[in-house]
Amino acid sequence: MANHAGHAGPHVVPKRLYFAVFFALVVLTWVTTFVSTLDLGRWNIFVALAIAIFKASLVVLFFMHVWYSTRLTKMIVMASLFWLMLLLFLTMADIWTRTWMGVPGR
Amino acid sequence: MITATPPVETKKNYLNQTEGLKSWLLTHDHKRIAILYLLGLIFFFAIGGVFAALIRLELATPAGDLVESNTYNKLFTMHGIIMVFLFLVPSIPAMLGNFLIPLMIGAKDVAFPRVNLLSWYIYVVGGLFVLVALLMGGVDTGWTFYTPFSSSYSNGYVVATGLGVLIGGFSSILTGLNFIVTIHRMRAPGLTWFRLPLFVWAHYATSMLQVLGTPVIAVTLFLLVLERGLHIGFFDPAYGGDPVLFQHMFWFYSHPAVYIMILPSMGVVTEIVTTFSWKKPFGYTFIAFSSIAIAVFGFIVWGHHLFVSGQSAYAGMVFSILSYVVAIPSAIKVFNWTATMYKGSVRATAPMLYALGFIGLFTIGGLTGLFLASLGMDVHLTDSYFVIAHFHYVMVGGAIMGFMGGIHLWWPKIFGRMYSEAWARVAAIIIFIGFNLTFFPQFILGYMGMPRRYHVYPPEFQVLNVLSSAGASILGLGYLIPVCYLVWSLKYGPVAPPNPWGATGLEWQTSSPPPTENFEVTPVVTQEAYTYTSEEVVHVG
Amino acid sequence: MGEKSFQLFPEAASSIAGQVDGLYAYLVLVSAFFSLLIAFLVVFFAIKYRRKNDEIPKPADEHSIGGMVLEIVWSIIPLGLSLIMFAWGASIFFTESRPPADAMEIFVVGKQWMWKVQHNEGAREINELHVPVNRNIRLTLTSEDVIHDFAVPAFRTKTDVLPGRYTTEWFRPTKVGAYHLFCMEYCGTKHSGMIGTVYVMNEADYNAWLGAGSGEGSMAEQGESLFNQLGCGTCHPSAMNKQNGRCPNLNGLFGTTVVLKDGSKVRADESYIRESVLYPQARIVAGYDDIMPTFKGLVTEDGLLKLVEYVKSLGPKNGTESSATAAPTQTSSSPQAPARPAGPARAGNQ
Amino acid sequence: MASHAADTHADPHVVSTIQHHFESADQQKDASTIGMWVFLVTEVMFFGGMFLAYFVYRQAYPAAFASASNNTSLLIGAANTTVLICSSLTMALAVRSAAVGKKNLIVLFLILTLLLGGTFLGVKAYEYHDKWVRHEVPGHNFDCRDESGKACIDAGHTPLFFALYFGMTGLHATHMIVGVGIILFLISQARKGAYGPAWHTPVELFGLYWHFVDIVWIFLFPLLYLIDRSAVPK
Repeated sequence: MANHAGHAGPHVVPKRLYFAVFFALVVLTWVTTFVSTLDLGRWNIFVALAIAIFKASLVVLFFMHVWYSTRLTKMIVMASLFWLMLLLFLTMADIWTRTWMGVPGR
Repeated sequence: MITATPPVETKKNYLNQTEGLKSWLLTHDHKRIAILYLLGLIFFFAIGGVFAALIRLELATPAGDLVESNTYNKLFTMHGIIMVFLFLVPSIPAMLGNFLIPLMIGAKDVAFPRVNLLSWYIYVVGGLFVLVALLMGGVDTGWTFYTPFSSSYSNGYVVATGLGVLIGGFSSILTGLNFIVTIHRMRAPGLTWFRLPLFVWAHYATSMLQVLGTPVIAVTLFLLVLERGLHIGFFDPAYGGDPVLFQHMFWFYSHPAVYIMILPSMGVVTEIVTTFSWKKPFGYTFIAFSSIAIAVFGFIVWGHHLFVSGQSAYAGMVFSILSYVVAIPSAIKVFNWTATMYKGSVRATAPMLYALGFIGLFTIGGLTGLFLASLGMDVHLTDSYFVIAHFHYVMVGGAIMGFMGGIHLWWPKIFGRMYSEAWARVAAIIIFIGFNLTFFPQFILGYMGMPRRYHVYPPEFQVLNVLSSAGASILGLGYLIPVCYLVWSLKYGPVAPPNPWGATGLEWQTSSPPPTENFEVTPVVTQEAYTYTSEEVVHVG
Repeated sequence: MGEKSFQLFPEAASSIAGQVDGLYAYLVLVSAFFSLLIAFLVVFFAIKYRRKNDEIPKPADEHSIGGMVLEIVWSIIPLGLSLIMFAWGASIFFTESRPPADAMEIFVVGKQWMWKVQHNEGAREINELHVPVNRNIRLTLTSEDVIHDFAVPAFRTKTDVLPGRYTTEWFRPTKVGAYHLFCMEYCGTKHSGMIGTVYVMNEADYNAWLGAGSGEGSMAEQGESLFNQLGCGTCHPSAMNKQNGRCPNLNGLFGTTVVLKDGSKVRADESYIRESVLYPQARIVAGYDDIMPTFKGLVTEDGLLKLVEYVKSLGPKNGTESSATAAPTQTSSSPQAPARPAGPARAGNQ
Repeated sequence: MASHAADTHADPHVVSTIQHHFESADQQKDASTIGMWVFLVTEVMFFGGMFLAYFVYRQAYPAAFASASNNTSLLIGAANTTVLICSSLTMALAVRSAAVGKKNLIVLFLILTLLLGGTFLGVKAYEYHDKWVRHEVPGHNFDCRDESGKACIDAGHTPLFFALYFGMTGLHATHMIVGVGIILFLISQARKGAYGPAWHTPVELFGLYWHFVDIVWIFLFPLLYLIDRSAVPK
């Protein structure tokens, strides 16, 4: 098979890998569903988000081939995450600290 | 109209390659799309300008005697929305950037020509929504659309206007996307990143802002439109919503949007200053990276619009200090432009006058931004005329001066005709004087406490307001003069040589106007940008 | 305000105004220096290095040495000057954000397009605010409709007035006189008509003015009658009713930290009381059931402020944090007097 | 590169797809791929605004969110997530089939993806209908009650949860519907044999889009369905 020399060439990943990723995703879906029924207090959301982030990483890295992609693609992915975090965390920083001063509205 | 006046040479260029309205409306040529944008921009600038004139006329007296309060509110709202979303944001990127980036990087076109045309149509559709809202009676929310006023109390056409801005935003996103890919993948052989003209660097940074910021205003306006229609509570406290969240989401885009307006203008000014100082820009890498730094830091300062909005005081402190960080790359640029002139061979042409005006006015605009980033100072100044003066210094004194300078610098390239230099200089000076007379008094008014968006104001503010209105009439005149001599030049101006200014850059190496495919032969770049040599100067006036 | 003549600088009539003006002077000096420097250099270079008509310029030489040094110098100097601006501005802001514990409280409700002011002692006014000179004044503000902004330029202070929330503003007037009060957040058609006057009076005049006010009783007293009228006292143990255990005890509640059903904690401040009346189930106190009905739509913003004042009057703690700095004179043991230096008795200011 | 040349020659689509302003097929493909990724960045930020609103209100009204979230069906949510993951797998396999030149498999996997995507949307429609019947659509006789008929906790704030639920899943479903439309086009092209190892950019780029939509759901599922399942007994 002509494996293209250029970086643009398609990367052919073994089918086994796809099935492994798929299997992991399904298992994690049911794990996160099950864990949500346990009372972990405030940790429930963190566990749920951690599993979701892990699942999303699997999809991005393998189904979307970022693992095998150019540095530019990886940078674009990182940039989108970085800016998303800026949006979420800098806004939540306001929400989280609104009661610190003990003066309403400050 | 433009195709009817080809240069005397019979040589084919992008203007006369094909004829007829259809050949323009279905064109994939980035240069023609740029002209289409120019027409839209002039149209919206004229409307926004008329509104500005009415606002200043009303404010000449303290009483509300020219228009009713409701009308006045609609005037400043539509002035802001049209000028920001339909003029300033697309102005330089979609017009000059579209025209020049492929030329500057030696490409035949942008990466996605059809997407480029699509983005113009989206811009037109967005503009039509806003125009329809305007014709139905306008909208009175202020260009910031703050909730819950916009969602529950406004008597204007919020949904139509919001959708117009939302749709227009996608045009901006597609332009930015196109430029990013174009700059990454369409550069001519040998044109490495550090050989790129600084105009291209500025546009790369701008495109980052457009791509990363605009989707957030889109979703914000989407939620606002839902809220307005269905009252679900996204932003209205009556249903549990948080209006400050709306402000966060709005300014997450709208603060970077200021850099979408000013960064391309900075790119233009860099080109003008180096061309007319006939000298390599001082600190190429610093100017290049300061553009990127502005694009990145520009995203972490938005909270300085919310110092008195009920945002937490601690968040306010973080946003305040971050705001000072973004001031540094701007300062670097100003110093570098100044240093570029040192020991240059300076020509005070019309574009150069605009660029020098930009440097002066942007310096004032930037420095007064420092006032507003300082928490204790901002509490007094925010929502006063100081803010109005500050952002007009940046957006009009900065972005529009850069736009005018760029139009003059590249006019011979775009239309193949020279304009009247004498008139152009007169206009530039009139604009500079008119601008300062309009907006400098507003700094003083602001510190005295005159609130923005006031239809009626206490009489002790009148003297300065009259000065401001007088300045506005001079400024208005200043904008009319270029319309006359530029239109005149299309038909009667001397035919422009390929490189009338003795500038460097690939765009000057092809004919004026360029052929449809931009270059006869794909250029190969072998040296850094801005390598001035003595031979080129011979045919320069 | 007073004289309607031409001015270039606003009056300074509060304790913070001098500090803000000082910072302003610094900012103006820095800005003027750099603006003039750049303007001078640009014009000077444009003239000195202008291209002569017959000149064929040589390509300029490279900037070999000095470039990097210059770049660093003109990055560091503005950064240093900026950080002073930040620190100075932040320190003023911190002062502005934290009302002194001894501040007298006044309540402001904004609505399209008027300001309604309620004094703790019961006096009410519209589009006017009367305050005594040289006293710390703390405003608690809320809006009935859209966002407004309570701004007094002569005091160099303002804050947004949000619907559904309380915000706080404080100042200490230093000069007797009448000053502009502006709504500075755009609020609709008559935004520019949402103006008023702040009258700063000397102590005696203020007391006389206050004495001529309404006889409706203090905010807390009005709050108490509303409390009973709404039937809150049938469940909540309060001043009169101490036995019922189905609802949380409001005595001594204000200013304390409440443990909620889900284990999280919340400070019982003005906002919490307000939310508990309107959305009682949003934060359920640990050990209680979600049995309280909502009073949304039954109580106005004015009424809510009165209820808050009443609950406040039941609690030993003052509204402001930093109870350590609270003057001991504030904790009154008298059952009918609210626990704050309200009332006509004025010992001046400590 | 013999197969490449042969393929290009055999298929007229391949030749016609190099546009005039590109120097080479590689440059064109590269540009399209970067363009797609940049587009996905804008999508991340677009959904990001929604997620921000979600986090802000979940922080503000935890009781209402927990109570309202318990009105969604855990089983349906988890099953539908699995369906979507399956469709991601078939999509990845479709792209792979194109890359290795198995033209019949491309069509097969695209059809499977279409069916799974359709299943997901069907289930979503069922859930929407269920919510409509139960008056859980904000702004229309809204009422939040659990199965026993007991009102939700902090019912005054539950419309916000459902507004976000419909906003986020609706936006997600809109993306799915657009995706289904594109798959139909891809299937028709693939049946004509348009895609092979040399050129299958549309399939590959659509794959990126489809996986992105999957990722959005991977976050929506725990955030909307899995709040506080233990605390509120059913």
